[in-house]
Amino acid sequence: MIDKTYSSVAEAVADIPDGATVMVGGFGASGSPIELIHALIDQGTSDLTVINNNTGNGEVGLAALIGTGQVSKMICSFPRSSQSRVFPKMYEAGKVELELVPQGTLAERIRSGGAGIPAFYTPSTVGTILAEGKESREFEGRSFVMERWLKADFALIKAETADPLGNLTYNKTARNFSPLMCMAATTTIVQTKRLMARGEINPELVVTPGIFVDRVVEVADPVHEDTLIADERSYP
Amino acid sequence: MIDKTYSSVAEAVADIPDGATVMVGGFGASGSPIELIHALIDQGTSDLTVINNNTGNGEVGLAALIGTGQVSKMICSFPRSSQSRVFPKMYEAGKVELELVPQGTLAERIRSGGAGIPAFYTPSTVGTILAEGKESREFEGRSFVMERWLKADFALIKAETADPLGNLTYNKTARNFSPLMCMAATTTIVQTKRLMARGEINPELVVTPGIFVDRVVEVADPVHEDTLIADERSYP
Amino acid sequence: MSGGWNREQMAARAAQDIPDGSYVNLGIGIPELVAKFVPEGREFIYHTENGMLGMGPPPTDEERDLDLMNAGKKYVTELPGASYFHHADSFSMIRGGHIDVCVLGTMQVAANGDLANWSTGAPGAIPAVGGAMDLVQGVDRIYVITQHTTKKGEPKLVEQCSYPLTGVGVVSRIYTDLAVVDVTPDGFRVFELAPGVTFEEVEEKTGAPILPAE
Amino acid sequence: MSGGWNREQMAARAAQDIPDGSYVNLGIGIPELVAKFVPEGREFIYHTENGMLGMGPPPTDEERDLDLMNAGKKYVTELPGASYFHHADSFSMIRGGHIDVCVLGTMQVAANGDLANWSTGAPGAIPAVGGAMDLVQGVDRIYVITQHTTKKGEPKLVEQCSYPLTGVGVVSRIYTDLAVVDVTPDGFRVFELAPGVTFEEVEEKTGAPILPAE
Repeated sequence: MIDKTYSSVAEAVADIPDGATVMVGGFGASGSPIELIHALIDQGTSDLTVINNNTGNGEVGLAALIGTGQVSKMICSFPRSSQSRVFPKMYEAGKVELELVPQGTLAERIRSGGAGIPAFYTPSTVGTILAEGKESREFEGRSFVMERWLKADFALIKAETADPLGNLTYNKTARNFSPLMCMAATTTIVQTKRLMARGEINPELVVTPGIFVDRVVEVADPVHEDTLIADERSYP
Repeated sequence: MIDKTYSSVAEAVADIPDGATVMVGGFGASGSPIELIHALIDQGTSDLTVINNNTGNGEVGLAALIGTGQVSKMICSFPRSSQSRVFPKMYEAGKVELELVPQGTLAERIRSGGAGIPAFYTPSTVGTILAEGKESREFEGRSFVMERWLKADFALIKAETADPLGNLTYNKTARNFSPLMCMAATTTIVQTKRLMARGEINPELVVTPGIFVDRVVEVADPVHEDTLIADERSYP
Repeated sequence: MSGGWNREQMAARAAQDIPDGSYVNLGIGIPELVAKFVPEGREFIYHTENGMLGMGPPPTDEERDLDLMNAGKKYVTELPGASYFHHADSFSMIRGGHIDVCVLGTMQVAANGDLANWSTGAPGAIPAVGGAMDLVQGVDRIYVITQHTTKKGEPKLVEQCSYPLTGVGVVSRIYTDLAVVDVTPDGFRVFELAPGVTFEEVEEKTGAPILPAE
Repeated sequence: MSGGWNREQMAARAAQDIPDGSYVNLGIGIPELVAKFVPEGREFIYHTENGMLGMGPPPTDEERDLDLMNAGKKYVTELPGASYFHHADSFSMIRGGHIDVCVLGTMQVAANGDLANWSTGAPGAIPAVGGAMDLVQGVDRIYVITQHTTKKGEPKLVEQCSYPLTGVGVVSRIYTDLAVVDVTPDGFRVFELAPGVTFEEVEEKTGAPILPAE
């Protein structure tokens, strides 16, 4: 019987090597896999390229991972949030590189990586400095920019429910980029609030089919970034 | 209060004009909106371009629409099913044109139409006669073919449940192309087995958000193509 | 200043122009206030980029779900008939032309509809674009709500944007504290003046030629 | 003919080469039989192009749901842990390289792995391609199950396909009634002979040079 469960977050992230590209689910605090990120901090791998819409908040989760110096490059759409203090410091010190991608293009590039589509055309950024150096082309009298797929070695994902086959559901807007990142990573690692038995998740309700998931670890009572920040916590 | 419900299938398809491009949901018999198709036969519009994976079966539904001569062009991946007799006859008589598109490319072209992506690259058809006349291009040392988006004036869709906002769920593999066609048509017309009150469909279970749907008509006890064929029925 | 609209009045005025049944995306800041002023007898459905249709007002403490946020990372609620979806579907709604109206704030708007609302272009500043470039290209009706001038009194409606562009020729209509201004093939044209505001005052505070209401 | 495998034995032999835990897509015809011969201790999860993972065997009359079909339009069942999705997601699984093994029937296979299984190219015939061209490009391991020759005795393993191609250089391994044949950089090579079959017999019935097992 196929069983993708792992017994701990530490075990689930143990083989992420230096220099890996890692997609991290979540939009701001919602859907951020804090326990997996903290396990990656403990594990200590370095020179990571991280793909996330933002750059973390406070001094926990993704912000903490950037703060330890483990991240050499961020690919994101909005690195400047009100509670984002770590990334600006590291960026200004020249310790982390930034690739800025409009949010819709970021989502579509990730989906394309998962869907085997090496490039597509989008109207976003046409006529702006973010289109500089990119191929553009007219279709039906309108200009579009060509964008390339985006893939990763690993994805760190937070789910609401999961089963041993890796079928996933999410909670509300915690879904965001996660289903796309599951598709685009070679190895997708999921922390789930509830581990269900095989067959317990309604097949019509599955958002991410298990084919896109490699490892599942139950984190029954996950911390939430906003709560940690309100408590002025930092990691490690 | 927004209310997209219509009282009859006849009313729902009344304004489809001659020469329209119409996407029809379903894969073979599963998910085929038979009542909407029959309403289109009654309505009598002609010179239609129809997009569906197949070309219908027996002498009901899509096959019947082709049989009346209302369809001048089919865009599909598999026009030759064991019970498809009408299309071959009309095709051999030169009464209907065929654009053959591989199934995955057909799905992705329709999604692209709905997602505002005018073109994308796919490895499918590379080196085959179906790639002839198409632009090809290398990415990372591999060849890909450029494919264009596909849109329609109308989509005819069968849902399991719908609410007055047009939120939809489907039953099992009756889902197939329907969510994509809802996105890609200017006017999406849905027949639903059950019309639910607003708020009755679990927001996590919605497969097609109402933004992609324009008209909803309840057909509580829909006929099924396979049953009609077993009964040797024809339409009209 | 004697006449003019305050922030809430600007938002209320913009809400007047949104048709019943519209799917609406509201930017952060004054645009968010539009949701407070839905005209009697109309219903708008709010889209948030991070994957939801049918977004409701901020929650009470009891209602709050830490996973339920809007694109501005503020807690929101779920209205009956809501739906959730992932980011690629969310931006398919935007890029594919399914959102009817988007209301945005801005730094500058040019007479040809160019919008600059994402970066001052200051050297060393950390750029952040979010979904703005997707929204302006994908949504047909881009409405902008903004003060007519900066705090320093510099015009925000200009002949050509000096800040980096968000999109070229994308703005339809502008709601300022002084007037409703259309972007037309002939450049800016006043559609309506705020109470107590004269065309001359608007003209003086606009950094490009502007035509009076027809 | 004294030796060789029948249809079921060919399918069973192919099943032996599919690793535990694989996501598998089975074509129509003999490939469908593979599901009957899953080796002890292994589990395969079946994908059907029309939007399902976790497809089970044909239903009883009571179990039958008219909406639940496979890509061959036959009624199937749902196993615990199944999931449903639309066609774009289904072909993302295929095109994106997520399906581990695909087993297909064929009309011809060439020594370089070219596959021809969708059209005879006969003038006037109605072409029908389905998902075959997506599968052969998207799935790494394309296994083919086929009789070694046509009913007329013509070789199906050939130097160059005479029928229109489904894909170029896509086939990994071929299971015929006579042998398991690999497509290698040196062309066809027997991996294993069916019981009672000699290499000479295989060589004679193959329309291209073929190497003996190593």
